[in-house]
Amino acid sequence: MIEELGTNDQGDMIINVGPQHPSTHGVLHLVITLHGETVKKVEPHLGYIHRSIEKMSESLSYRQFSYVTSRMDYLSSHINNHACALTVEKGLQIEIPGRAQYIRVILDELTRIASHQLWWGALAMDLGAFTPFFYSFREREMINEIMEETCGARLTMNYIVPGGVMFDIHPDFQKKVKHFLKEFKSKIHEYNELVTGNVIFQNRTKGVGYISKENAISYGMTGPSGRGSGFICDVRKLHPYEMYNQLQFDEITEEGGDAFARYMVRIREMEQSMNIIEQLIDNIPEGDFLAKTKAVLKLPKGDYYTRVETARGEFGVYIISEGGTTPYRIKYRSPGFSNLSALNDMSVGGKLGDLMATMGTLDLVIPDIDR
Amino acid sequence: MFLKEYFKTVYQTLSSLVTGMRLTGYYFTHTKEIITQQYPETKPVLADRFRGEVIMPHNESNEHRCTGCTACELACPNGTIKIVTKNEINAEGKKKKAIDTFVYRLELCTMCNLCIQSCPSDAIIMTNDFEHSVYDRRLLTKVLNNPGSKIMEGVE
Amino acid sequence: MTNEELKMKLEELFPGSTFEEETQWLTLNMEAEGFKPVAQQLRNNESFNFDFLFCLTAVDWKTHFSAVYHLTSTALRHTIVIKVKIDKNDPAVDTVSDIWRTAEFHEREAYDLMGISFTGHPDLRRLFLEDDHVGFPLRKDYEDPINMIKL
Amino acid sequence: MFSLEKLVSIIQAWLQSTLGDPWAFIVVCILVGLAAITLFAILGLMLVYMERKVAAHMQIRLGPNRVGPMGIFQTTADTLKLVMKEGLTPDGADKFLFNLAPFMVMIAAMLILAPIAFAKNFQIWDISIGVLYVAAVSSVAVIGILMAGWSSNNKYSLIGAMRSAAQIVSYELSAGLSILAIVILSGSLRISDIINSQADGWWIIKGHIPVIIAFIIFIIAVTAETNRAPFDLAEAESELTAGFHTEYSGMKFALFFLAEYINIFIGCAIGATIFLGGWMPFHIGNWEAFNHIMDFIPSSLWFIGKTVFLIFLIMWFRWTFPRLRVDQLLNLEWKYLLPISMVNLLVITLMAIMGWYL
Repeated sequence: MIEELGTNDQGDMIINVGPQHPSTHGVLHLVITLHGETVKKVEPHLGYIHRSIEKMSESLSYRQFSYVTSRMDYLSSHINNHACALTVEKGLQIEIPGRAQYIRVILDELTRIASHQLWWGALAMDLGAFTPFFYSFREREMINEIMEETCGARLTMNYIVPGGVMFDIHPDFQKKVKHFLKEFKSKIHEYNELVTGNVIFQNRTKGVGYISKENAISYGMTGPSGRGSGFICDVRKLHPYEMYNQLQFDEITEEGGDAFARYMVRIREMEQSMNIIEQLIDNIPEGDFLAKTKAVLKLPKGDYYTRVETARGEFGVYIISEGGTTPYRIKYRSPGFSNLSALNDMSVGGKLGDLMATMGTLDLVIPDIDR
Repeated sequence: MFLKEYFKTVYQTLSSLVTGMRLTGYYFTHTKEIITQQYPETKPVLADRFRGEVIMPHNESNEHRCTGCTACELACPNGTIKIVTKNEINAEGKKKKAIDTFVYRLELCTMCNLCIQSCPSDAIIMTNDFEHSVYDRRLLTKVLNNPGSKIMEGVE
Repeated sequence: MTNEELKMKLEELFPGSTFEEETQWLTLNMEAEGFKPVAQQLRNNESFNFDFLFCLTAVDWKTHFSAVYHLTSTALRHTIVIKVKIDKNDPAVDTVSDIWRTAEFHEREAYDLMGISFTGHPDLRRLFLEDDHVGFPLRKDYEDPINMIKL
Repeated sequence: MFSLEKLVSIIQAWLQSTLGDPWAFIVVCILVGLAAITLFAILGLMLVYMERKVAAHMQIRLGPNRVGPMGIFQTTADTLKLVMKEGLTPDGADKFLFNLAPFMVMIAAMLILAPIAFAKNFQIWDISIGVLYVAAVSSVAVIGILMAGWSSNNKYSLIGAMRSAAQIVSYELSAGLSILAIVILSGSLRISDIINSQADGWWIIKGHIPVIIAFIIFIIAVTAETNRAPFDLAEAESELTAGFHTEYSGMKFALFFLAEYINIFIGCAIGATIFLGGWMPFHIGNWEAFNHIMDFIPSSLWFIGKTVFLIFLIMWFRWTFPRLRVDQLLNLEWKYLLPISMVNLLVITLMAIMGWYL
């Protein structure tokens, strides 16, 4: 299976990074070939947290299957649930109440901010600075509290259900979100002081893990990782769902294609997400939060594909229905899986430390890759 | 020219480092910014909706609202809930279905709230209790209806 | 290009192609034999320019398999779905990993879980499961008495 | 007034009078050895505790707060745990070298303790080539690290050890050159002479900008030599899990851990001695009254205060900066620090010849 010899014919060292390694953020296993400090080949070995969610979902009803997707990309669990709900709604042609749409989009964007905050801390940790992690968690905690109040859970929410959302928002929701926006805006300069402007950080990321736009498209790199190479791929802009087409926001792209460009995309995306929330938070319409649906949902025979933009990129749910109460086949197109496939191309020729910076800026969530 | 560039780089480097150190230095000297919660002493304030565990509330006369319709059992994606029913003979001599045991396996539960949503008679609710650790896995399999409990009058 | 234009162009280039009706995107059905040239055309032809393979999956239809390719063009913004019918007894189809790099991983996944071998793939090994695993879990007839729990 | 000098001379006189010449010397040697080991243990515990508290407060946390008041016994408890743990030796390791390495690192750290003046006339060995001795012995530690990395039969350890070797060998240069700057100014290699030359003001004040530059370079070099972030490439846990001590456990790991902190202490002690006057109180030129007041603070406190300040500075670096990459690390030394310190040395030589200092 894995070469235990340690060296190959050329005298290169073969090292197992992971499955237990501090910077693989979980159970990713990379077999890397090192020539001195220079990376010659990176080969991911997956499956340490493979739960075959696609097979599981084949035996779950259309109300049940979306809770499992929270366990895929646990940092954007809301958005995953959202994608599932959208697919079912598309199949059943349910009209979602306006209030539910607003709530969904606000929560999506809050999730995106929370995910980017955690990524920011974890990236700094990959590069050897521990302190940023705690600063980012301080702000993330506020989002978690908002989620806990409204959704009843902090990470795996299962709040967005086919037809709308599970409960109405908490009475304090708007106040808390506005408070968070104010706090976070006053704290975001710390992010730049501590990490972005730091000369060591810039040297560690600029020109590291370069991928061209053509390659990024070919590898299917979406989300901030793809946009860092100038690939315009924001599903919220290209294939607007819910009410993203009525909102004013920019799609952030950087032309650099290196780790620093991907870093800047995420930092600037947090500001855009705050911008979106600000447009919505005061205008949540009154009314129902959940459309009337049948007790047992049955999707008509056919194929349904929904794409949404998670914090990591384009997430697709592909349901093939035979008309029953459970999906015949379900496929999740996870952004991390495609992003990871480019890792070898991006890190060859760099140093071992560059590999960690590249992995950090790809923002890998391993359950999302393994599913 | 070269020297000027060189010194400029050195200056920028040092100033960016000092900016970072000023921030950490600020937090070092301002102890009121500390956010640590000392958990067992100060319990976290949890939101009402926080999903910790499924329970079945009983009133003073040991009555619950569960009719044993198994809607929750069907809604559960993991087989967490198992309802055993029995036939009870009520005062008028009619046979009536009632629950015998409502088995809830906490170790399988993912707190997805689908059972609560599906319950037509609001017999089960989620509590805030999150301290579930026990020394024996068997203790996580719980029977939610109290011994000797009956269904509340008027709940169908 | 709109779906109609795409359809016309495709019929012109590949006479005899069949399309599915009433789908989200234009869906092209085809057999495994002639797939590779079509894929190359779709990528390289200026008027198609499908450069972004955003989903690749395989479906077990009990009588046959089908590989589903979701393609979009980042420049021209049109999307097409290709469903390739694959024989049940000898599930093989040409690889597209040389056309779209992301297919390398997606094909390994499909091979691992569905057992479709992609001819010409540079490194066709199991991706998630152990190399000595028997069977392909996403097939409908897969049974694993230990790990699969029937609820 | 409390003075370590008096205490020592009383003990020495008493031993001399009771035991006679050769025995008194032997007993003194044993006592000094025991004192050094005790000092090490205490320093290790204190510094680890300090590090954890400093880190915690910078990271808006409380830090250790369970074992004892303010968690002051936390490190003691940790040490007890490490002592009781099984010291594993991996199967493929070179057993002799593997077990020797932590002691090598520890001995190297202990040896540098000899010429450090903890207080006025309180020094184990006032060797005439004191500064040279420090520079020479401190580079021995790298042998222990290389030994550990090689003998572990682990690729992470090996890479870590190689990085560490490259790093220590390079940074030794600029550390040496910046020490040399003060040697030129004070005209002596002997530690006590260097301290006495600062009686009318510390070198960092007397020496103007060139000495400040030398001081900054020295601090950077010490951070690098002790393998501390942002130069902790040898143990870079996000790249190499734990670097050269990946395979160590129990007490052998504790020795590495201790040696790291002792090295920081020694590096900072040398820095405090050379640039900040060691135990010498803060004196300004001929302000007799002010100087007299300053003299009332015991010399040992002055020394410890300055050293702790430098240690804090190094901890501050660690909890603020990301880590450098290995090639950047060497670039920094060979492209920036070394040329700067060489030019700086020239300037200082000129200063010393012309007498351009206070």
